[in-house]
Amino acid sequence: MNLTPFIPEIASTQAYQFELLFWYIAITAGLVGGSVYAALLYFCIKYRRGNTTGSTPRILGSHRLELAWTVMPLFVFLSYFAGGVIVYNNAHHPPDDAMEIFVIGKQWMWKAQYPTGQRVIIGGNPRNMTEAERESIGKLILPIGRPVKITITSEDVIHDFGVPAFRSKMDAVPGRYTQVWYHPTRLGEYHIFCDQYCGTWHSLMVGKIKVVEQKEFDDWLMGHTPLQGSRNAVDGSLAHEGRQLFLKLNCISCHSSTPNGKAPVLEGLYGSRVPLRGGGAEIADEEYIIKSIRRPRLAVVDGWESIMPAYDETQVTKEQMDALVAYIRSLKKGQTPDRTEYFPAPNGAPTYPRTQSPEKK
Amino acid sequence: MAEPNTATANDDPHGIRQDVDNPATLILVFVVLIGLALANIGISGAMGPTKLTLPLQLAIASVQAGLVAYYFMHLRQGDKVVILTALSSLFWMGILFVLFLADYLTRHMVVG
Amino acid sequence: MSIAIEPQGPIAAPPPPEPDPVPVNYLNNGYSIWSWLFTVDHKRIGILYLVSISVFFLAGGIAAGIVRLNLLQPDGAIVTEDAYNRAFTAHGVMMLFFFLIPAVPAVFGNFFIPMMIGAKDLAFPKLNLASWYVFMLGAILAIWSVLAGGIDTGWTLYPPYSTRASQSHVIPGVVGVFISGFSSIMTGLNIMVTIHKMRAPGMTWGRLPLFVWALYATSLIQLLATPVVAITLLLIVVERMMGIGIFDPTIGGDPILFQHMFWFYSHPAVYIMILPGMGVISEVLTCFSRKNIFGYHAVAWSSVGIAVVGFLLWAHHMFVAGISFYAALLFSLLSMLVAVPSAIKVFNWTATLYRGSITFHAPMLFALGFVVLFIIGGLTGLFLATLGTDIHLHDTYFVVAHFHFVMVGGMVMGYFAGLHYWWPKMTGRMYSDWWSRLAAIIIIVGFFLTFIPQFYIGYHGMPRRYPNYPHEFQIFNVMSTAGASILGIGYLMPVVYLTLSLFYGKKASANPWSATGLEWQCPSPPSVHNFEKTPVVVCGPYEYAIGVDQMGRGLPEPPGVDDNPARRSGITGPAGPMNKETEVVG
Amino acid sequence: MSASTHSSVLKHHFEDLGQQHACERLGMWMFLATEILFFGGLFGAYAMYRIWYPHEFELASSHLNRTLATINTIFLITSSLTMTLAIRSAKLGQRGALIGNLLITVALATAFMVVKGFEYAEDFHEQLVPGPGFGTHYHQEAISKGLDPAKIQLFLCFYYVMTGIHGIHILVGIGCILWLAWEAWRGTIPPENYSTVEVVSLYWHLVDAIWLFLMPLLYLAGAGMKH
Repeated sequence: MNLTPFIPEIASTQAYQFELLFWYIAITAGLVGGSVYAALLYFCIKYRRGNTTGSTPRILGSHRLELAWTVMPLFVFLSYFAGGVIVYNNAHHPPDDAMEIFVIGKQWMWKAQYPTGQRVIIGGNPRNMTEAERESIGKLILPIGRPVKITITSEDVIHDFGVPAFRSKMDAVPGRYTQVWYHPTRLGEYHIFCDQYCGTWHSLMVGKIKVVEQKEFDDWLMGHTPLQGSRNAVDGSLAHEGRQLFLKLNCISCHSSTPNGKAPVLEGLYGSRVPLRGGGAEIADEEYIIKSIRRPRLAVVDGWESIMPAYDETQVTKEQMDALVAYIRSLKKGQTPDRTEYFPAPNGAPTYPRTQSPEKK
Repeated sequence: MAEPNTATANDDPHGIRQDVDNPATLILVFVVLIGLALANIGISGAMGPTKLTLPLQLAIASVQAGLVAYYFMHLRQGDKVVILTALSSLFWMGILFVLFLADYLTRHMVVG
Repeated sequence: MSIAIEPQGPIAAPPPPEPDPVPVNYLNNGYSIWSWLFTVDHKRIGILYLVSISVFFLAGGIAAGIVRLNLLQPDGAIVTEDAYNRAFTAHGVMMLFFFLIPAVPAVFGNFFIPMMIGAKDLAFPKLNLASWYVFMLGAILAIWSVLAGGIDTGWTLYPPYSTRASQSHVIPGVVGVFISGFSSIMTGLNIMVTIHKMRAPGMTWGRLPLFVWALYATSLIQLLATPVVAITLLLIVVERMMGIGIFDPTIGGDPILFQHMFWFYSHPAVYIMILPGMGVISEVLTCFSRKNIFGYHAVAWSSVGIAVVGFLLWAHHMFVAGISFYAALLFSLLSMLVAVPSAIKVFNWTATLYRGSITFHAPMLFALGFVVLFIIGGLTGLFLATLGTDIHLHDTYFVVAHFHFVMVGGMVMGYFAGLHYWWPKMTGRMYSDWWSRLAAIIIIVGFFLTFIPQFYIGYHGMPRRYPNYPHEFQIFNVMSTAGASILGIGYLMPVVYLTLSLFYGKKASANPWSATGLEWQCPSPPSVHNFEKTPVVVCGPYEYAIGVDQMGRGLPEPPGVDDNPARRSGITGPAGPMNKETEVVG
Repeated sequence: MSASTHSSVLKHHFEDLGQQHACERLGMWMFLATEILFFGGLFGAYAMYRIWYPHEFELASSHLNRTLATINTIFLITSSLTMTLAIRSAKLGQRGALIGNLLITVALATAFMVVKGFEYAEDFHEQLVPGPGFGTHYHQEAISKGLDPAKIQLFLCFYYVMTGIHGIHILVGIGCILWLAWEAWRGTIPPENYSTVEVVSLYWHLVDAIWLFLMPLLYLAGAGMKH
């Protein structure tokens, strides 16, 4: 961010509205304040003791003037209020088609999570992080020209997710969900600040938002482009749901990474070229994965027994299939789970030990 | 405010004895207070938690508090400033309640 | 206008040849330490408060110095993050609870309210002394918590940080603030009862000096708001001690409820801080421009209006805290309303100068500084009361700058104006005219340098309470720190010349500024019971144009443009009103 | 009425006794206004949560001991009566009756605190406390009724804080009334000084009046509820 321009970067529609309102107030208030200054200065020079006889008139006031400077400021102030309501109303009501990103504040980092499961940790003091968290440090990637809804909560104390370039700010309150939304209009990198004091490393709970082109965003979201700071760990996402299913349906007992597994390991399967029994090969895309689950005998991978049962829609619904595909898509080298009995709770609700269901108002 | 100069009795130069409470009044108020307290408990038990229970309970308690203030706390003899003070404390508590409610009753309406 | 005029000079002024036996006044009536510590004289208690809050002002100033110095570098120049967090909390707690809130009400209110309304003392002298002890007890606890390792919650003490996350000494600090709240209640109660019941004959509500009106409004807030923060702080202490409480989100509690209850007090509390300053300004501006206040009733009622409306808008501190959308609309609308009475005051003060005869002694310079800075502080407040702009500016340095413009630019300037205005009356000595004018100018200049850059970086998004910040903000933080050092020098100067005046200053006359209030009819320093006989008030407070005080007697000649008031000791002026044609306008 | 009593009662900075009494009464009422706001903050917080979680609060309230609370209500109302009678005695200059009435008031207040102590002991015994000591049977019961046990604890926080602060006020009141009785015994409360008694009684009545609201909010919220 370069401070040379007097007006800070305007990187969202809301920022533009803010600037209009800000400068409307600044100019009108400046005019009023400036004229009072001018009057003060004029009176102080004109009516200084050396310039007067020392005798003063007995002026007690004027009802007309009092009325004027009661009513006129009131109307000006009400116009500020009205303008403020318009901007605030807009800031409070995201469009229906907005992409939802979940942000959890935690001393002292932000955990952001995309609808497709990608997770990124923003800011914080690396010394206070676990190894996994440290690896996930990165930027919040947003597509340009597309509304994004951020749902915010906190795991411990109150934080505040503020993005100056978007002129946006919202507290992260434990036990509650709050919302902001952006419509980024400019490419670039912008600050994220924690604006609500939250303890020792409050000032390190900062990071960057990176606004990129839609295509670049899609590529990154698919995992095609490795942007820094995004592992395909997928807690709470569709892919995470798929992971649960993967365990629940006992896929893991054959598709395991142990040496005596009875089926191919699925790590890095997505997008790769799969040699089939009897010659030929297929690219492992969504269609291939779905086909292999619904009717596994159609295309058996070269070198493996054809032992996999078929799963029809009563066993794996369409939605579950999406989840499984998303999971398999996200499965990278070394990520096949090896234990079936434990997996962490989804990262949705605040994880206070005694927390009950969040406020359902 | 007591007006000391209106007292004429020699042994009561400040008009202090003039406005002593009538014990009969006090005991009557006391009986009413106890009656209301028991009524409150009885009615609440009989009604159980319904929508009307709380307003009714609070209405009875307010009548009780009003009696205490008016008779026991001598609001009936109090000067205007005292009454103003009592009322303004209630008014300010009203501000607190009304503006709290403005948030708490409408918070769930913000759905996005 | 009917004014009974008695042809006689101010009664209490000592005759010009000095070395007569010194009359007994409140200062030389006993020198032992006990005669101070057990005094029930409202003037001595005022002095006790003056000394204590000066110490706390210094303590808060040192904390501010640490904060500003540390911000010289983007990653912290002198202290660790933990120490920085403790420093700004100490700065906030010290300045707000132990300097700004008691500053004018407990010092000048205690000292001058009885004198201004013609009473011998406040209604409850023992309660008054108790309030000082309670205040000191609270302050000692708070200071102890700072020395024992500090509090790092910020002065706003938001849970759940303050109740479960903070590792610092929250409980003693909070209890200290809780206790000092009772002192504030006691002072407010005392002043309010005194104004209601102890006015001198003829001192009607319409003849009260505006300082008294302002203190009345202040006391109203102290009485009705402080108990709410008391219970809130108590709940915080309970929650922290027990590990469970009503703000705990894990049992369905709402941390935002704390913010509601906290700001129910703390927003009106900023009016506790600014209103007395406004009262001082009304006194000083009229005196040094030799004019009646323009629109007495408007200024008086705007004080009460601010006090009442000030209770209705606390949640504008919470627009982005997750409160209801509709509540935010309501509170923003109500916030706009409180700007109106503040604007009325500023317009009336400005109009008071019109056709005046203005001299620029130190109190007047501070008062003009108040008006100039308060205009900026007030107008920038509008950005924060407006919903659409607050969502960006909230919790940035814009808020910090706005708040300091109002509190330091407003209240501290008002405090210094009052201190310089009434110093001759309180101590019986004149301070250096030249040095005091210089100090006023240095403070105003230093102030602008300190806080104008903060508006800029706040507008660009720099959050408050950040020891580490992006590099691009460094230049402005350096400017701000440079300004703060000038400001610091400015604040130290009065300490020097006021202290020196106690020993070397010329003796002050009873009415060195030729002011009209009843307090100037007592000798300087005042006698033990203020008035030899209860004064009878015959006219309003600011009859400078006619040249009579509130008892209808003539004023002494006012100090001239180049007139050093220190050289004017003994001047008592003409006996009777100034013999001149007075033009009556409006 | 001797002039000497008069002058010893009238403080130096007041013009006359009327002014002094008016100041004292007004001062106390202003203090009561702060007390009302003090409890008002607590009531406000309670009201908001009661609106949010009505059923949890009713269930929690139904476990409190209403019998003891009823006894306590009667104690407090009676003590208000005796306190008012004490003012009457003071105004009439009946020293013995004044001391008697004050001591009865103290006795009733002490009885209130003793009953309160038994009630707390019972609550602790039954694990009706928020936090880690919260009884599992209450937890189970709430779950079986489809309610959130956490909010049962929230109510209990209010119960202990409200009755606790009220109890502290009772203790302060006992102290003040004992001091009054001592002063009356010393003979420093002639009729001219009746306002001292009145000021303390005002405080005492407020404590009583607050209890009249605590009773329905805490104890009667869940009255008549089946378990």
